[in-house]
Amino acid sequence: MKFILAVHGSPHSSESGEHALNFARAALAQGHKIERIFFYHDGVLQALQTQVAPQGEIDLTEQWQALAEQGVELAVCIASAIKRGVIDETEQGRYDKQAATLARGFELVGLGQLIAGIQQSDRYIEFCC
Amino acid sequence: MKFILAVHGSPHSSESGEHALNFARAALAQGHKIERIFFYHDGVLQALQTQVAPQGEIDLTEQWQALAEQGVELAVCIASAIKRGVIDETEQGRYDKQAATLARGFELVGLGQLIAGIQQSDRYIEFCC
Amino acid sequence: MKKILFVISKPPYASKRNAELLDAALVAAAFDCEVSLLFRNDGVWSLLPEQSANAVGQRSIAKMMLGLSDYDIDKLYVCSESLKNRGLQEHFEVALSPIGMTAQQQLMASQGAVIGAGP
Amino acid sequence: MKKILFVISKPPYASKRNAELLDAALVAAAFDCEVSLLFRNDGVWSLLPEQSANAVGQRSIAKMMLGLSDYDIDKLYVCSESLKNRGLQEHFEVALSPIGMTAQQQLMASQGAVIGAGP
Amino acid sequence: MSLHLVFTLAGLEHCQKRRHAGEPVVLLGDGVYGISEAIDNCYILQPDAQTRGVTPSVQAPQFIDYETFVQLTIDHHPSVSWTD
Amino acid sequence: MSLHLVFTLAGLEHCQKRRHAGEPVVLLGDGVYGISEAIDNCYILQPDAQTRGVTPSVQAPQFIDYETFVQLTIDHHPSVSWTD
Repeated sequence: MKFILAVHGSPHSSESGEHALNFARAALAQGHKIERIFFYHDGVLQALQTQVAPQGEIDLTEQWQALAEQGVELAVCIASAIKRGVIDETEQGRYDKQAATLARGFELVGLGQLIAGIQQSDRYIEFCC
Repeated sequence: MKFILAVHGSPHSSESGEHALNFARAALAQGHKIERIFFYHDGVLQALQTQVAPQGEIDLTEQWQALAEQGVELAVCIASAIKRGVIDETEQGRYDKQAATLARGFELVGLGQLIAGIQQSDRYIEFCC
Repeated sequence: MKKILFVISKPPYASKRNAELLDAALVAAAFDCEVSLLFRNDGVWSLLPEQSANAVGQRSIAKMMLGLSDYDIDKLYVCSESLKNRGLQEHFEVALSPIGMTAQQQLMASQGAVIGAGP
Repeated sequence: MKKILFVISKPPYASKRNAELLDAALVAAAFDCEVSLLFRNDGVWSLLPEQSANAVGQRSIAKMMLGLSDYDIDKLYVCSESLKNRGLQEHFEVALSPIGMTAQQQLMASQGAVIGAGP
Repeated sequence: MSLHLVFTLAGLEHCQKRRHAGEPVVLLGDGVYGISEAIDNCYILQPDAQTRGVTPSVQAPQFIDYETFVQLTIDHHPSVSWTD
Repeated sequence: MSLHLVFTLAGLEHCQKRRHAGEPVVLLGDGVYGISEAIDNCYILQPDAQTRGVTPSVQAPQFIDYETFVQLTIDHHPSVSWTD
């Protein structure tokens, strides 16, 4: 079965990242396909490269990247992302910012990728807080 | 009278930035002193340099910087900030990240600056959402 | 044709959430989905007349609503109880159908996806 | 000596908030403030025994609480009504005083600063 | 005497339970939707009400600007913030 | 038949008002504190309950792992998420 997951919460004031990661792993282990994980609203902050995991805590960014290496697409809503400061090199150039901040493994995409992902999937699961 | 203000909310899922800015301006206009503005919890995201203000909206980062130029100290809790990806050049070097993301006008400080600020002020006002 | 319901259940302005959800609804319509919108709980505050853009110039939700018909989004619902609890009237600048709890259950159950977690 | 009250009124773990507030309380004690802590509403869930660190290894609030006495933070209060509403008992691993609404009003009104906006 | 800053409707409910009668309340942000609840000694931040299309009712609380807001925090102490 | 994912206690209250009797509910995150409310057809995510020190009561709902959680989303459709 094909899933699209949505992550709506930020990494440090919600558990939506942990929930989506664990759900995705369990689904993959059962032989299902994760069509896409879509980061929306404050969820885009999951993709901020400069986060430093507190000592003793698991580094969520590394966990996302491990999932990406398994072929899962980590799609970050570009409209939500740029206002919140998550930008790739193209946006950095366009808005003349001092650095790109999108972590490796994630990519900025339009909202169309949320809708197309829902159209191509059997199930849409939203993780919010 | 001396004020210390606290900002606890993120720029795009709370109004705590706008509230604190307007409060600070009104207090200054009345001849009061803003001892410090302390950014805590998700409030530290106010200091993320790479944010791009949506078209037609006021750029909050510029507003903060204008306040800093009037001599108001914008103090960002370092413990809250580095986990959320708001880092200066020192922290960038320490944690081997690809860029510093702290906007001009803000500085990373310890929690002691919150407490010392409260001790030195007559009023503590907290803006949360 | 995929059926997608967008739920607006929080007040506008304090967060950019509602405006971002409406953006997604417009895109869904452009992708030929069958789009419905449901306003419930504090989301019904989005329907107050006389809203102005806020201090930072954030778009008025009420204005965005007026543009929905351009995208053929006409399945607009509002929870009757949520209006009543807040002393709000059932007439708006856009054509919304007030519906009860059972109709809301059926609306949700008939969707391909329900977007907009909230109260 | 400045009196500072920290209010813990949300549940632990979903957000890092409670842990960050306790960090500030420790610093306030180190700065010779008169520190009080009040647990109320869903903040009282922080007091459940048998909490484990969560999946990402976030510190257990219950464990942090045990360290408060090392900093001479002993003015620990909990809202009686909030416990009762949730069916929780009034005995904990740390010494907390259950107090009613009037005592909470007086506690707040006597402070130099109240930190931790919430319910 | 505490000053209560109320940022949301849920915050208003919790504040009302723990507020000493007579302590003033400022409604701001989404707290302004609480305008219709009859609260004594209540102020409402005008710019936030205007953004939301919240207009004065018959027994309206007093609309204030930031200048008055600042004065309230001087006259009453400490400020206590209430939210969800 | 919808599947309800409940992330907070306030979310649980709102979900219960709008849920069709018999539609299953998964409590996760801070939703697990709702364990003591007698809800029919209710599942609770075990790792989140364990983190919080939430232990089974007498009339406990069924504790599940992520594998079962995935299966529930396959068996019931659509998933509806509830929060504050």
